[in-house]
Amino acid sequence: MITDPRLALDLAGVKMQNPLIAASGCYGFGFDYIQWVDPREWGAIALKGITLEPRAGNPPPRLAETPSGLLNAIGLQNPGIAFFLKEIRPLLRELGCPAIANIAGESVDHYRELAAILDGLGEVSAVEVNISCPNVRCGGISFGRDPATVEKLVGAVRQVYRGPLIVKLSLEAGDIGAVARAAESAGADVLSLINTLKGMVIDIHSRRPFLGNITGGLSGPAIRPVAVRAVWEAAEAVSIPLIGMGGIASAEDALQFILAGASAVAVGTANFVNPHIAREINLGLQRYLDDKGLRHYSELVGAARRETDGR
Amino acid sequence: MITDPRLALDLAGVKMQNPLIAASGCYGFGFDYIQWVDPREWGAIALKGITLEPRAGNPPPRLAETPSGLLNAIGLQNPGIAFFLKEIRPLLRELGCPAIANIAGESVDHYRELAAILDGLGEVSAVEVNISCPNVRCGGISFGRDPATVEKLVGAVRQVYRGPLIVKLSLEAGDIGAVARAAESAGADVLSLINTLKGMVIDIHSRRPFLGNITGGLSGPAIRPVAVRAVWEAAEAVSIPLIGMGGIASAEDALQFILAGASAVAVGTANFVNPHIAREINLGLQRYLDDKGLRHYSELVGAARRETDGR
Amino acid sequence: MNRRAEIAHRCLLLANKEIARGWHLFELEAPLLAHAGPGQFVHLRTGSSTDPLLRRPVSIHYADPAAGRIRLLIRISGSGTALAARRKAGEELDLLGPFGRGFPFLDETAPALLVAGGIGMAPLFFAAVQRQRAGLPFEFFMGGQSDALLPPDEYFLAHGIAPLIVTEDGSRGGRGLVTALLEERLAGAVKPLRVHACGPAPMLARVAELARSAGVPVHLSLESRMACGVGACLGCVVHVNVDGKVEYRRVCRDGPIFDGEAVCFDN
Amino acid sequence: MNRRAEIAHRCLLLANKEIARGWHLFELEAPLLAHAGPGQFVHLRTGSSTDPLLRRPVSIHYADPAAGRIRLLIRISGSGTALAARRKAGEELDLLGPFGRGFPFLDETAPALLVAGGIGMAPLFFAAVQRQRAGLPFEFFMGGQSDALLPPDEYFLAHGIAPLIVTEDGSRGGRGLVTALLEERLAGAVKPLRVHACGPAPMLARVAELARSAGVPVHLSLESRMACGVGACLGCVVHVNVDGKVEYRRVCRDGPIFDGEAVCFDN
Ligand SMILES: Cc1cc2nc3c(=O)[nH]c(=O)nc-3n(C[C@H](O)[C@H](O)[C@H](O)COP(=O)(O)OP(=O)(O)OC[C@H]3O[C@@H](n4cnc5c(N)ncnc54)[C@H](O)[C@@H]3O)c2cc1C
Ligand SMILES: Cc1cc2nc3c(=O)[nH]c(=O)nc-3n(C[C@H](O)[C@H](O)[C@H](O)COP(=O)(O)OP(=O)(O)OC[C@H]3O[C@@H](n4cnc5c(N)ncnc54)[C@H](O)[C@@H]3O)c2cc1C
Ligand SMILES: Cc1cc2nc3c(=O)[nH]c(=O)nc-3n(C[C@H](O)[C@H](O)[C@H](O)COP(=O)(O)O)c2cc1C
Ligand SMILES: Cc1cc2nc3c(=O)[nH]c(=O)nc-3n(C[C@H](O)[C@H](O)[C@H](O)COP(=O)(O)O)c2cc1C
Ligand code: FES
Ligand code: FES
Repeated sequence: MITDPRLALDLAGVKMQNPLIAASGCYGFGFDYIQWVDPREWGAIALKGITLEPRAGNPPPRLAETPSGLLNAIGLQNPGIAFFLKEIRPLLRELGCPAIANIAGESVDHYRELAAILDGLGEVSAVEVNISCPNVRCGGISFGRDPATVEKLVGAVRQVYRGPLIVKLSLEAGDIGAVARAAESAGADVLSLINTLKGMVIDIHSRRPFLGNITGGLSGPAIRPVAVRAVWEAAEAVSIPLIGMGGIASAEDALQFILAGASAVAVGTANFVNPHIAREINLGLQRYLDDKGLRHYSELVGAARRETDGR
Repeated sequence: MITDPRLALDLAGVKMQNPLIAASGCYGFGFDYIQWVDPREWGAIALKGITLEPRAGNPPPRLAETPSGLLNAIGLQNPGIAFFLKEIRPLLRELGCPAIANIAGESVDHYRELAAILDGLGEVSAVEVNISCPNVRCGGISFGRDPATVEKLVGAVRQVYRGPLIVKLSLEAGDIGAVARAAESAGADVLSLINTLKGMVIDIHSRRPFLGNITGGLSGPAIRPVAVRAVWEAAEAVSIPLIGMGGIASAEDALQFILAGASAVAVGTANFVNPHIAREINLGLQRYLDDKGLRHYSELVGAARRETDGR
Repeated sequence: MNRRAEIAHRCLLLANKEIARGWHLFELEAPLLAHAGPGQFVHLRTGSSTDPLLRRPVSIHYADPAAGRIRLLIRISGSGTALAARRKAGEELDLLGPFGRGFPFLDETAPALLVAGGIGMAPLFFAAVQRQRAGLPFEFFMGGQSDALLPPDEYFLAHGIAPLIVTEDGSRGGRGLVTALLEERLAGAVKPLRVHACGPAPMLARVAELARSAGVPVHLSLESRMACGVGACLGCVVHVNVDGKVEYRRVCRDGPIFDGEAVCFDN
Repeated sequence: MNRRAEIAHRCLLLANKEIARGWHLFELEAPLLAHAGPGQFVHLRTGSSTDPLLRRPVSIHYADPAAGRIRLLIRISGSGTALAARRKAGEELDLLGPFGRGFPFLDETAPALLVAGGIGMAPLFFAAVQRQRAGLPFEFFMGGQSDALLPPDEYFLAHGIAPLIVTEDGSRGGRGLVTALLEERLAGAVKPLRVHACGPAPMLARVAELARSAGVPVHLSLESRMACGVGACLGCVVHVNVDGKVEYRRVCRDGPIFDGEAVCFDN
């Protein structure tokens, strides 16, 4: 556990010891690693996406490895909000770091209902609205493409949820700036990006798509250059803070996102390779601050944009 | 040089000995490898993108390696169409395989003018219209996003170019099916996809974007799952043949694209690692046909779609 | 802060020996993993770059708590295992674990029947050695493609084990499938109390079927592609009957050993 | 079909010796590359996975056509070179080449001055050995950070070469930069006929400046990130003055050796 004041932040009301977030879907409900890894190594943990009703998820195989990447098609398997409230919520205080609830629905009403239920819960420090999951037929990504839809959905959630509101974007929107602005103007406090890229692998022997769901979401180092660019473009479009993610596996990677304009960064796939990734990145950030003689990492947020006049 | 009738095809009028195309921008004007590699190992060679006027290209650095990927920001450096006609065109007959001219412009008029000039030239077997280059400010990708623009541009080119017309798409279009249909209905004979994905790398020491052009296009194995998915979706949307590309580095990779619906495949980045890639992939395809007892590779085109009822 | 267990282990590779074609026996200095039991696995980083990106689950093939050592038996079957097989004695391996629930009831006094297909013998060998040491009765059936693709007899005899081996081409033991052997055995008068099996999915499906119709309880070690190995990603699920309802269960955390009665072999 | 030259070479690594901290000397069996000249390079595949994806250009450090062998000198400076450095004698390396135009005028009888910064000595060492063998006069100036980061004197003496060495920390030879040495030398009465230099860009810029004001022709070996290495991708360009116009030229095909007069050090 690292408590270095140079790394602490207040992300739209979420008090974090450091700018690292465990990315949604990659850390369960916060407890799968707890017998080995202290959750307080994270600034916050984004929980697995929750829906109103329990979801069984997609048929296996759900995972395929690709060059420097991982395709997943979990399909938002989760026990539903009622189970969450009853069984998981009470445990969240034991985490020792803020928990961010990640929600997904099949309609604007679903999102609103979920957000209303989460409003005011002390155990949930923020809500992340997933409008960018490539693995569910209805819901998910179809919401995140069109600025008007985004504005409507985020506006609906904003009406019922008063805490820190994070909207998670994908790259499927051709124009990331337009979607980012729509989310901002509808009341989002923070944007997180990027979700996985839709991809697929075909098994040349069975001559069928390898994943049970046909397509999946690509994460990991393979998508990092695309993700850094997305953060760069979103930072140009909006003035609310950003959470950058996509292939982060080292302090150097995290710094790229920070320099591009991210106030915090999330780490997903890299946990599977290195469960002590949060600690290592934090140590790396400290070393970088030491080397460069900086007083707080926030001096770096968007610094590459300033250097290039935000071109 | 491989002449196996099981691999030969007629791609909308382009007679190819095998379904492998050297991807545009990765094989110069066809002659850079000629002292070592017989061009006839390729079914066709797509030449470096040409514009009306000569272009100096982007300032270096133009290349950055990323995990399993390559970011390039060449910026369409090329000597212009006049030089092409005078100096390069006469040489193309010596290649021994069909040459595909790849054109890019800053306006619909540019594209039309270029296509008109290329119409009827015996040395150029087909024209590939690049509306998806992420590395040029005006032109390139901005044309490829919106179905209406695509339809207009392709229609204009179609009016003046009577040979096989290939339209090259990117993934920046949120809805690849819509863009593909627009190109088809405007008269494209073939679609090729995907072009590179826009990405960037930040140098954490200088705290500036690493590439001279800030952003570049991501190619190589990293993007393969996304590219296979794009071919899958385009095959669902249109009935004209497709050229699939993005990260192909082996016969297995090529087969994924073919099974997803590509009639031919292009190889770019992998040439840089393995200049004998065409020969190796052709041999691998032959071995696969042997193993599975198939009479022609075209039996495989889109086979994975049929297996899954085109879901 | 409560004390946490170690998850990441840098282990010295003491030896890497090819004991059958493509089968590599790793001996590792791993004091903190040496308490693991048969059926548990480690999650091995096979290379050091991002390709291959993910770790590979590998069963603990043998563990010696006193010596602080473990063994892994890795059969080359793709890019990751091929990369792992190239590691040399003196190098450090990067392991996570121990993960998963091992075979239950291994200390029962009634006879157990261990049924292995190919590399599926890795965890069952460990189970056999344990029962052997404890003086508990067991039989060990093993099937493979051919003699060259199986460890030699001496490998087993060195641990006092003598598996009954069949091969598909008859080049060692009888010709046939290990499930045929099991079928015969279960048809016999004296039935084993319990079956433990590990191998390819079609074999396990057949083992479950045979055990069910013989009324013999069976536990299966399942395979699945994994990302995290700890239950966090929900990537490795299989269909399992839970109280009459079919639900997804994680191979890494809820398994890899499952009650054969419950496993649905629908995919 | 006309006969084509070989581009891809699988070469046996005969020896990999660390001759200075992080500097690995490779001896390779490479009959088809052994005719290459100083300043030419090979394009080396450092690993076998897709990460790192690209090859790395490495100068031919020495070539012996009679023995059919070449040497490379690789200094670890990132992921690719680090991976390469781990390769062991007996392994095969995957090379493309030979690529690029070598140093011109190496057979001139008038004295040449070779100026190397750090690993930039790799091709100049080859040039020096060639001139030495041919009995042609030359001087060899070399700069480095410190003694430990440069090959020992014996390394050069074994080939009858005695470079004049300076280090930034003064731990070997004089303290200072190799360009200061060059400046002094060019101020002397008898000027060398020609300068050849290889090293980091700021050093080369200074070398070009010094040579220009002394009126001595200079050739520089430039570095750039490469993808193809053959001129096809246009990725490795640098700004060069061509007939009064600034144009991009490919380091891999048009270089890596350029007339120092023409190179623009604008980036
Ligand atoms: C609990 C558990 C314990 C295990 N214990 C052992 C053990 O003790 N020893 C051992 O050797 N192995 C063991 N395994 C299996 C081992 O983890 C696998 O062999 C390994 O995951 C395969 O990895 P690989 O990198 O060699 O092959 P990969 O390259 O991942 O390929 C594995 C197989 O999957 C297929 N495949 C790969 N990618 C694709 C694709 N995109 N499309 C279609 N098919 C594909 C290939 O045909 C190949 O045969 C265990 C597995 C589990 C789950
Ligand atoms: C013609 C030619 C001849 C050469 N000859 C030799 C030789 O004989 N011996 C030799 O040792 N080398 C030689 N080199 C250099 C060698 O090719 C480089 O050292 C190599 O390309 C660096 O590769 P790497 O994988 O070690 O480092 P990389 O990991 O590619 O990094 C190289 C450097 O670039 C920087 N860098 C890498 N990625 C980024 C990024 N994304 N953003 C910002 N900075 C980054 C790093 O700081 C690092 O120092 C030659 C180069 C050329 C062009
Ligand atoms: C197995 C897996 C499951 C995921 N599930 C979710 C999810 O439920 N909700 C969500 O918003 N993002 C989900 N994601 C996306 C990640 O939160 C993250 O945006 C993405 O993986 C990119 O980051 P990475 O490259 O660090 O993994 C999931 C990713 C993976 C790999
Ligand atoms: C260095 C480089 C230059 C390229 N130039 C062009 C170009 O001029 N025109 C074009 O249509 N595509 C161009 N491309 C895109 C490729 O043709 C291809 O679509 C892309 O690289 C994906 O394939 P790959 O992963 O096999 O490289 C270029 C790609 C690279 C790597
Ligand atoms: S591998 Fe992640 S839940 Fe099993
Ligand atoms: S590296 Fe491709 S042109 Fe030089």
